[in-house]
Amino acid sequence: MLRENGFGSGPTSGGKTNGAPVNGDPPIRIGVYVCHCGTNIARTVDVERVTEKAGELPGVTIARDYKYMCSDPGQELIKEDIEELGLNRIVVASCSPNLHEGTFRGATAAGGLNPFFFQMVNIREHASWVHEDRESATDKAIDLVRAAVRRVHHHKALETRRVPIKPEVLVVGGGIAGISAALTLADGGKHVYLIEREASIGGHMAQFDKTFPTLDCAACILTPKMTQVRNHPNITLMTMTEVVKVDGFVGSYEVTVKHRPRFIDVSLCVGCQQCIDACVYKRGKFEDEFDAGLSMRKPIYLPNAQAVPQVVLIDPEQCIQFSSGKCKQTCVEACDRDAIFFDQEERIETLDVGAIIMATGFQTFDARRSPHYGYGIYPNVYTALEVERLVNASGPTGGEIVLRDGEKPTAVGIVHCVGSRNQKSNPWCSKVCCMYSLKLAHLIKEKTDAEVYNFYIDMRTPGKGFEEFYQRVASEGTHLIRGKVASVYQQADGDGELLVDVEDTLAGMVRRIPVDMLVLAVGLEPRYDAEEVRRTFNITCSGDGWFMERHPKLAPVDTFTDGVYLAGCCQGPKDIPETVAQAGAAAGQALALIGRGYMELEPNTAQVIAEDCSGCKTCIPLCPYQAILHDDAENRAEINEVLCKGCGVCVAACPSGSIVQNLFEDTEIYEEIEGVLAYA
Amino acid sequence: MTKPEGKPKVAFYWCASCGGCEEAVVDLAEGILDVVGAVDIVMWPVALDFKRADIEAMPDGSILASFINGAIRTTEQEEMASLLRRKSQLVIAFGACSQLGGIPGLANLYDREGVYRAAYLESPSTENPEGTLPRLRSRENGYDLSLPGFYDTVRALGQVIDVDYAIPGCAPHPKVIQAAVATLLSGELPPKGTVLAPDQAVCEECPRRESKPLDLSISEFKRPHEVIIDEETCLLAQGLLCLGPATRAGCDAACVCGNMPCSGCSGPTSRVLDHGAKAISGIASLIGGDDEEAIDSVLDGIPDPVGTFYRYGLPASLLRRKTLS
Amino acid sequence: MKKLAYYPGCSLSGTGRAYDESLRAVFAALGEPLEELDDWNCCGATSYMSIDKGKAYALASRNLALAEREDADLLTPCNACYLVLEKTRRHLAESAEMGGRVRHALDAVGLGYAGVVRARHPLEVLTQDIGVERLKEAVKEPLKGLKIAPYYGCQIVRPYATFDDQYHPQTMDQLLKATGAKVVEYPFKTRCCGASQTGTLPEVGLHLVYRLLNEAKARGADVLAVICSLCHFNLDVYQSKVRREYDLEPIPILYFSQILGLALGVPAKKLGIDRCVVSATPVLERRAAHAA
Amino acid sequence: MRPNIRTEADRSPEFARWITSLPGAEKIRECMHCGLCSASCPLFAYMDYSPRQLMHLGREGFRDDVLGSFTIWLCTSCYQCTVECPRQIPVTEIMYALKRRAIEEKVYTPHLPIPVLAREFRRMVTDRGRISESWLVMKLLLKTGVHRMFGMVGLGWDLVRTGRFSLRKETIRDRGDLARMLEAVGSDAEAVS
Repeated sequence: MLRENGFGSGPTSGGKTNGAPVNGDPPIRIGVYVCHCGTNIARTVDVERVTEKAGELPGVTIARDYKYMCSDPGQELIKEDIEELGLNRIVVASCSPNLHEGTFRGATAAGGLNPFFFQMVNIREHASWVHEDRESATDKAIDLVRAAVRRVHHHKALETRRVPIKPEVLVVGGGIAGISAALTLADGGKHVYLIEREASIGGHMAQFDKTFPTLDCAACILTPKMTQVRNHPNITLMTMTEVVKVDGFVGSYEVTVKHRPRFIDVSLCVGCQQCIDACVYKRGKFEDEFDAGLSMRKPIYLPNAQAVPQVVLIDPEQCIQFSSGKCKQTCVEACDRDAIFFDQEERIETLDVGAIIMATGFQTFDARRSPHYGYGIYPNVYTALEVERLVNASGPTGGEIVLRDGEKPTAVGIVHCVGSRNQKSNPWCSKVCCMYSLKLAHLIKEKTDAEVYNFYIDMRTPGKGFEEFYQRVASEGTHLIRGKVASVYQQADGDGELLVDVEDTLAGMVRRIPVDMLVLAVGLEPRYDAEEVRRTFNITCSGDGWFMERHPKLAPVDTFTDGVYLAGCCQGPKDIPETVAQAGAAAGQALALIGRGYMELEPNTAQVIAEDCSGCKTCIPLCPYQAILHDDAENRAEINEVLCKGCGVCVAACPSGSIVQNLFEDTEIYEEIEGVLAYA
Repeated sequence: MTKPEGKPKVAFYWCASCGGCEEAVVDLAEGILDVVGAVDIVMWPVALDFKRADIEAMPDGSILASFINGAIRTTEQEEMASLLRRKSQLVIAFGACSQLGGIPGLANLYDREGVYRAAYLESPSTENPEGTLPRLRSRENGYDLSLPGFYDTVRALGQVIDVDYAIPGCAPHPKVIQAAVATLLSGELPPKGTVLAPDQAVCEECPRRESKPLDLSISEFKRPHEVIIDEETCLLAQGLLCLGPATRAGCDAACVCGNMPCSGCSGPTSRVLDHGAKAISGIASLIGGDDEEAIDSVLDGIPDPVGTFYRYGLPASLLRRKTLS
Repeated sequence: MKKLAYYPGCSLSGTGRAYDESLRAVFAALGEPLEELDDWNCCGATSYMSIDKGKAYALASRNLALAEREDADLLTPCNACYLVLEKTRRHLAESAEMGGRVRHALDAVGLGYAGVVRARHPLEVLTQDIGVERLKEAVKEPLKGLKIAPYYGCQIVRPYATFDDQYHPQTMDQLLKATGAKVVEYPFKTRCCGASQTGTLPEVGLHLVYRLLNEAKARGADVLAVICSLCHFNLDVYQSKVRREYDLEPIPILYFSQILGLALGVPAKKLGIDRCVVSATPVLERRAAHAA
Repeated sequence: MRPNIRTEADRSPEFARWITSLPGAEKIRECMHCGLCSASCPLFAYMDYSPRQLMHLGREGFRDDVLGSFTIWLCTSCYQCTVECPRQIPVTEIMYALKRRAIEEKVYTPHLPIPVLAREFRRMVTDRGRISESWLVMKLLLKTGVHRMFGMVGLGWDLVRTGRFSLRKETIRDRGDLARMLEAVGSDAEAVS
């Protein structure tokens, strides 16, 4: 018992006894509902015993168990009992509140009670799923139910809050996910800020040649979308822009963005490229990022042929004007539109939006991290993205698949799962590599007549038309060898010929195969700065570093932060159609939010009891949401309920106990603790 | 409650304490005359010669109020507390020792043997070559002598008998005593369990309150003898560990006005379960420093955490002592 | 630099004698003469582990305990010994069961092992503690013109890569380069030499040896440098048998320490250069003539 | 020749349990048969079962196939497979355990030199604390077929010529201690179970 000490050692007012009514309040009548969750709970927890024990607790009028409390009849049970038995408190022992708190609050409200006269007990994740011993798991479930029953006595009627929602939406990332989401929202009549870190939108998809399994030309289907973005009256496109800070809350985010200087005025430049021709560098000298380093460009350049905006930029790290200040500035001379400004500076801007869609994408696995494949050592070992550029008609070789020495390859090996499905690098399956590897096999075969070997562990081709494509590539005579390449060895005198050792697991033998080109099907992984971005936007990452969805099945595009949605590969590997579908879903969620016009917020906020507060200011710097102000005139702290997220930091810190938090009042917490500890 | 004939009877008693509480009553100065005039004192060992038998002879409930100061450490104190409980309509825990266990309660960090060793054998001023320790019974010059039993654990009054109200402080501030007595005599009694003092923190009464910055971040705790203390500025802002924000008001921030940090003698407000824990949580939230080393060095400035945060309330706190064999 | 107790291991007093001689000479020339661990015993190697795990760990840990008594780390030139000692250190720390058994056994003979001693390879000590710069300064006779293929073998980088890269180890390369010699790109740096299989299953082992030798030749190496006496045995002693089966020019096999010794000006005799079955003398003389 | 068909009666659930209970070996169950262990194994060319197949046979409990396999004797402990395995299966350590169990249960080809080497090695270390290589090799040759010795004559002469053939019996000083220590550590329960 916590308060046996008696005098001076506990709250001296407001301490109520279990089940007893307080000054004229009606007697407490609690209904306890224990869910079987099919066999999820019932297999390990003796729900009948939990129900029986719950029925014996003070204040409990009725205790029932039911197979699926979340089902309609389950909810109906609660509603009817409230009406017929006059219940005024509801406890449901089932799964995680994350999943069904809303459901049961709804049922409580449907019965005519304030929905906050409800308490949920998680006997699935906290008992049945994590224990094996039935007896002990049942005891634990009983303890948890007792805690909730004791707590719910002290619940109060609370009201949810409504806040208006700003109609603008921010889309972060201009790949196919961001583009699709932005267009859907803009077509829905909402204003969209689309921001992109790079100089052009288009993302990874713009680098691809053909898309699987239909072999559509990626540029042909993407470029029109990019242009639409550029021309849409409802879209403000900002390239070379990054988010530095996000303040506010759902419906009212204040986003600080940083525009990096391009040294070109976007509104003046028409992309005529005369400046590039005029540059003092006669030839390209720096690796072209868009061509995955396979071609060279000048310090002033157009990001790529289809770039949107069709505007050049200057790399200050490479341009002589920036390093020496003594360039002849031939580019400036050549520009008819006087669009070049060497003195452009970084610019900060604040955007007010109601919702945010994250579409920050992925990066490919760095093949150097699998050193046995010799990437970066042997010139004819390529990543798949490099080969995408090689097969692309607008790529560095004009679509010719040639080796570094200009020769056509005669034998090409494609290694699946590079960096993926490996405990030492990325344990997950990157989902798209099997299909893109088959696509590359097809394209290489089509363009070179080379022998093509696909080395795979499992061929994963679930998707519409995918299996048929696999069949087609197999019928073209590509060698499909089930086994992972163990080592690559460039012979001493073999003209760059590579020997790969692989177990052909279907044949049960190791094969040593000479190839002159080796393509590494690098997997997808979270961007290097995903953790930093996650913090900025206050969302969560799953253990593997991808942004985490609110629920893997029922809320796959939501995050745990209201008003922030996920689209595309920032949430996990996906192919293009899936990305576009998810972008549409994210846009839909944002539209639904904005369309509602207001947001209902949980009432679990904290308040300062003004007459108790002594104005000691301890709480003020602690609030992570800057929700607490000091009222100088009254010398009191004051909490802005709209900003408060109910984290409880101020409540814990207040040295005189003058801040209380709805749903987490001291009496509620103490009763819960005593309930758990009162082992019976 | 029944009002007896004549002036209401009042008793004072003194358990394990320093005597400061008795002084506090005297400190009422001329105010004491009002009190004395209004009541009939039936016991006050420090000032008047009444015996235990006198009280025993009184009918139960015949005393209106007993003011008991000091913690309960011996069997005699427990007996007297129980006796006064029986004879009184109201029992008031008077002062920090009685309310929360007080300074004597810090002995709960040790056991009886440890206390005996320190007090009778090892303290530098002790001369006790035979190693004599207190005994319940002894024989001296043909007489049988007895001493009260000495408990292993010091308890607050409320942990021994039922207590109605408390007057906080070490010692209680005259203003608080006067207000409390006035309340009791008014006949309009507050709910049982009330601490008869303002339910806000000391900061409320502190003249330096406004000088506390909004974004205080403490990088070093200093002890009062180590620094010249500015007389105007918030003591926490000067790096002195002041428990004012976590301590009940009523004292007019007397210590702070004397340029010393609040040490927490009035205990917590009614809303706080454990004074020390709450104070730690409040003070800890002010500590600056990002890395473990910096935080360690800030905390090194608090050499005696229990003596700092539980100076007056160890027995009444949630902290439990080790099980004694 | 923490004190080092030299743990030569069994083969360095037999077939690997030249490794022992050259290591002692090199460390002496660098001003850090080696002190041998008193009464060390066989590490158990792979063979003992194949029969009895507990006894194998106990054997290895006796050496660790002896070193701990002297507050020294073990300087362990043999790859197999190095791996066994390192594996023992890790396993005893991780496995409470085995840790308990071994501590009990050590206790029975008045020894104890708290886990502070570790095995250190000469490559690690030379690159990290002594440093390539100090070695460079001490070089008296630069080996200009000598082309060397560095062969690390397996157990120094696998399964634990404690001081060098697992796929592209560099420490021996650095040391050899410091002598002024040219280090050729040798892709089989860490491939297995067949270990004891050359003895037990000659037809199996000889092919592995052939591939290693042939590759070194193909890369233009004059000599193959090794860091393990078993590797040396396989590549050197079995070379004549290999040449009987395969078409191959002879290539001398030298311990890296012999090469360092030559560069430090230690007489060839003291480095055991003449203990090679495939004589290194012609190659060394040819190089010297070229350089002159 | 053993027919290439196995019934459930050929499986030993005990063996499957034993192998997956070796430290780290529970991961065999997660094997995805990528073949990296086999393809990276320098001795693969001479194996009857590939390491990958052996792991699978073990997890399925085909005791006789596993312990009777030549593969376990070919492993030189180069640890390439262990390092490469994407599922972090400690293949080399499992090979050690299989050798120990095969020796314990005496299920290996008679005159197969590898177990003999291991046995002689153990005897020498247990007795003297150190290995005298020349003696060890001579014993090995004698016990696994004298005919091999003739093929080794040239090789032995090379060693003698270069001063690397020593007939001195190496020994440590505290042989008694060593014996007591090896006694005190007890023997492995793992191979017996």
